[in-house]
Amino acid sequence: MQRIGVFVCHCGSNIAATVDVSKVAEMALMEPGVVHAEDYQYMCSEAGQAKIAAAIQEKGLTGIVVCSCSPRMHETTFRKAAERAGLNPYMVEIANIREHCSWIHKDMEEATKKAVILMRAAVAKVNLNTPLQAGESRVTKRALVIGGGIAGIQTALDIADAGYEVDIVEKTPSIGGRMSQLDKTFPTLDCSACILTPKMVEASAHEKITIYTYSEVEKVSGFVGDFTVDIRKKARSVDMNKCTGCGVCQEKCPSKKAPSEFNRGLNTRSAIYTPFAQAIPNVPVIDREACIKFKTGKCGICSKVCQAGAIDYEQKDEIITEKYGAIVVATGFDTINLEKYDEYAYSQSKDVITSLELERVMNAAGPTHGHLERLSDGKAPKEIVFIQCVGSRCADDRGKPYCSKICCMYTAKHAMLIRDKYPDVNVTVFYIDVRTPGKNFDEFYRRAVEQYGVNYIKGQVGKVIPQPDGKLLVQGSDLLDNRQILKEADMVVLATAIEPNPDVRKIATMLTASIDTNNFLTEAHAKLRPVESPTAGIFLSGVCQGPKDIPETVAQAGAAAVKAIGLLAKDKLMTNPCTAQADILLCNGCSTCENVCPYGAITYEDKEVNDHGIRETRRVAVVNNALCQGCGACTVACPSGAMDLQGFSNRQILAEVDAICR
Amino acid sequence: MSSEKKQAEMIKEISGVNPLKCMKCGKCSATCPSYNEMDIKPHQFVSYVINEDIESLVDSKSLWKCLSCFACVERCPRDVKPGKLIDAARQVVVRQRSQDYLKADEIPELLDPELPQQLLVSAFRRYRR
Amino acid sequence: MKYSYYPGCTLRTKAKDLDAYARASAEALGIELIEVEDWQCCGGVYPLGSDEIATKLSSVRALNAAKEKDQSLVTMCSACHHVIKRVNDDMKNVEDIRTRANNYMELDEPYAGETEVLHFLEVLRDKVGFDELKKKVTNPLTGKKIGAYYGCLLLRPSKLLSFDDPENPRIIEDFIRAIGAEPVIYPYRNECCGGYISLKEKEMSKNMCEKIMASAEGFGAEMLITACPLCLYNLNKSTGASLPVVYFTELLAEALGVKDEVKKEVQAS
Amino acid sequence: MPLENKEFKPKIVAFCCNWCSYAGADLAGSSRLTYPADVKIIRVPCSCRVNPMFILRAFEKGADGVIMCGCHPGDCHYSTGNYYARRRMTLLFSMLDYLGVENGRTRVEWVSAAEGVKFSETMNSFVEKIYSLGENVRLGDLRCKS
Repeated sequence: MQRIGVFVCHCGSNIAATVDVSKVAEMALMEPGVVHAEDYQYMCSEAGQAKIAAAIQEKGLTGIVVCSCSPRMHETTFRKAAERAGLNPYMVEIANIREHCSWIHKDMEEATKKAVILMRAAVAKVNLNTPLQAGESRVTKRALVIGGGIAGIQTALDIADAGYEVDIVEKTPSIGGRMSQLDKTFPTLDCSACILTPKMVEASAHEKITIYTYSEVEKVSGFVGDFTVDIRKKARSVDMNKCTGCGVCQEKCPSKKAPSEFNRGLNTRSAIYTPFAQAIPNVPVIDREACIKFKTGKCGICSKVCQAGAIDYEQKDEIITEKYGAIVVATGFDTINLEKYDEYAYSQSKDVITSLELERVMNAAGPTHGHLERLSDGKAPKEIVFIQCVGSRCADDRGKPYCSKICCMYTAKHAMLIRDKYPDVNVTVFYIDVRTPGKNFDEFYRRAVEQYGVNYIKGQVGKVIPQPDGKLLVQGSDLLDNRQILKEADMVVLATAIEPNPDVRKIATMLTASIDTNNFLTEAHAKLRPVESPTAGIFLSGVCQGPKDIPETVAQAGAAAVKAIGLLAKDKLMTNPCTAQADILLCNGCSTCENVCPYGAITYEDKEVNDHGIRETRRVAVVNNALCQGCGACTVACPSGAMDLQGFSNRQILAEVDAICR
Repeated sequence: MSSEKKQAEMIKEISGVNPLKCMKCGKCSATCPSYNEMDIKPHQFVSYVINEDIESLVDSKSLWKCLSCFACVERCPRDVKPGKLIDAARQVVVRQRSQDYLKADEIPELLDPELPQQLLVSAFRRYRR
Repeated sequence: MKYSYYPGCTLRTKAKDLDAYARASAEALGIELIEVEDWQCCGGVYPLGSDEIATKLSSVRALNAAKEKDQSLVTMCSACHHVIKRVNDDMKNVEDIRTRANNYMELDEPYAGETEVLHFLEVLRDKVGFDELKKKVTNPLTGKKIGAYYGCLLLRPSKLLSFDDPENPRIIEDFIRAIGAEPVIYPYRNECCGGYISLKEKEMSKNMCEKIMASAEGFGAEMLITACPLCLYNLNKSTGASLPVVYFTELLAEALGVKDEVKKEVQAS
Repeated sequence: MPLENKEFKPKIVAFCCNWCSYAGADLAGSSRLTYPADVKIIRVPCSCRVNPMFILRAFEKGADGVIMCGCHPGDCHYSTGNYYARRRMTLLFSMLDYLGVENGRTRVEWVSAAEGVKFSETMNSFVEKIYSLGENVRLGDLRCKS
């Protein structure tokens, strides 16, 4: 028989305001095995933990139940406290009477009744707990960063500077990401390339960093400290070792009609290309869909003009397999498709563009060489209208429910830059709210209004109406004046909502990292563990976790690096002892468990068994504790009931069911 | 419950609209083709229901200027559907006060030989009980 | 192809031509439109109130009649289409309305939105196919620049009507291409003509229609086509730019070479 | 023996996987999204840990409804566990229905760690359903009733 102590936490008033905690403690004493029960204001505090330790020692407790917040919050805390007092940490169970009880119920009697039942279930379970010993696993001292934008580059640099090997896998032919597409950055108006390019060069030159561009993660297996990853290096059709980056092939390539991804399709590029002049690596790729040689077999001009002999039409995709201790996701974002927002006439007029497209228009390396002009006729615009919140803050399924966070600031930036360079151009911004929390952000926005005379109108636009003469009629609200406005414009710029890179879903599935309804990766704790995924060993950097501007992204990238370094610095990791165990007397050797195990943790061995005095050799299941992650799939699949899961055994769960239904 | 509160509840129930979802972006008013004819503008309509100022609403000429063209319903980013609220207010008027906006004896002079039946039927539905 | 057909009251009176051209064209295309027996007026506008039941029953009757014949229900007039399609959606998805409407109806088997509601344009697009239609055109309207006027009722609310993109539709443009003419895309094609407001507020409707006409003319349209008798009426009242406005079925009949005989019939009646 | 005068308070057991739906329930809690106290949650590592035996036992002991929540298909922390769970539950629920435990009393729902709202809405609608079905009289071990 266990000797169980029950500790009921008030959590200040978080629990005690709705649950009669002393009543819960009192009722606990009536449960089988319970020899001690008390309540205290903050069980997780040092004094609270001391009470637990004292009770363990004085009353000789063999198991404890803490009625408190979610085990996801403080299970580890209480396990450690128990361990310090000499109790096996796995003899601790938590009854979640905060998140699952006091916070969601209002009636004290009802909440107290429920808390008592949750306590009973935990006591029933702990009565059947057995001491468990955590094993150890090794840590591969190498990190993988998925995505080579500013987030990925920063994370990789920080990890590499701490002395660990890092690989960056980037899908496109160059690192640099969205930031490389930007012209200037807020709130200081630095040139984006001027601050990004040095970092790109540093990353490529760093002896600890290996960059795989034009590559994608194909398969991930293993677990924290010991991931095995397959990376597909897509065929570049150019030998990276031979290419000198002279650029002659791109100049001579006769196929120049492919839309330029880097310039958001506003102009075209050659079939053999580097996305932009400062690309790293400065080695082009052949877009086989656009290449005449690949389409018709004739051409081969690039091969003829390449003095280094680097063109290789026969190159094939290559799969490399590498081991990593930690993985950082930095997959970034894209703007949403505006198909469903054609009231803004994006698909009806070339002069309606997204803000990211405007970045390219404003950039010296962009389609208009940095001249502000209408894409339809090349004329200089006199009136420009910006529309905010296009697809952001939408409750319907057309857009996104969240605020994209960066639009208010980049629109102020665009407005300011335009007014600065072209003082005769009028700029109007239709906004719903101007949101500028951040250091020097509101000051920046106010400068756009006060110093640059940007006309901000509070109200959304209902429709953009292309006129026969090529102008755009903007029909919007002015809520402060309470009137409907019709404004003629030469260009309309849409602050288009951002969304996580669509590939992130596939990657999250491979990593078994959870993802929210907007496809942002979920953090382990919204406040206290913001750069970690709930899946151990997976870290989050940049917009893949939620909308962010550059300074926030860089800060988070550094934080993710620190978490990864913290993991890589360890030589051994404690493994989860809640693994499956086969009862070899019951096992009939059917292999069902082996087939459902996602980790290949179950093998079959011939073992000698003593079945009621009959000694014989049988083929039975054996679980490799280092590989087993404790999901329990095998326990239910096993037809003979030989498999059970430590810490979540059949008997324990049935005891909980019984306690709840009592 | 005050009668205005009751009427506000009724408008919410008939329309099936939760006016609290409104974020006051003004896209409905930016969209509305009858905007200039309305005394209470579409986005204000939502606030009036929230504030239970129903007297002003039922006296508003906006009720009879709304075309039920559903442009605001289509474009509202918050799924508030001001057009449905306006129709519900219209229903409250024609049902409860038996104050039809279209009187039977004024109809003959409104007719012309080209006028399609559809027009008369539609106007009857929107303006009368 | 056999369909139940709901003409609606205006097609029996002021818009006989919309109906007659449709029937003749359907015949030429091998589509059998079988008029629903004893159909009643749909009411012209969809009753928005969640507690409106009686006003929806005429639509339910037509829908159920089509269901009993195991046919899709084809509509011609935008307003009828709007009303019947939305009532059908209510019957399928709104439990309260379904229960109460069925209580009134006392059918052998309750109606729960089983019937597919198709506007004739959808039949042309999805069942006949515009490519097929093109092949059957004997008298292509080459060189004609035609603006499609959609109005509100076919497009919105797009989630329920699921007819086309509500802001940048293309079904009528594709139809215009199929009959050999050239579509003119202009931004006011999905703006309201004023609808029933023209009964009492003639000026309002006139202003709106003038905007529509001016926009269409500005982009080079020579005529407008519509599927709605009320839109046609309102647009014809516009006094500014005055492009001819005709029903889409008239041009369809013309392209299929069956217009003249129908015209005589309509004029004779 | 019908308990006509006693107010019906259903017993509802919810099995929640540790990684998604238990976290979703935590989020519902920290967001103060209420649902009836009749629901009691049992934490399991994965929905695939839920043995049909647990559910049968719950009904035997007098539960009026059992709901199982897991990660969305494709998002399972253990890659494939929820697929196994889904298949098992489909079979089990149709058998239970055959035995007279109506389909409304059993449910599988996918709730992610970020879906506190969905968790609360799911529990509210499930409890409402159980109230409408009333007390579960099938499969209960009569010895458990007094």
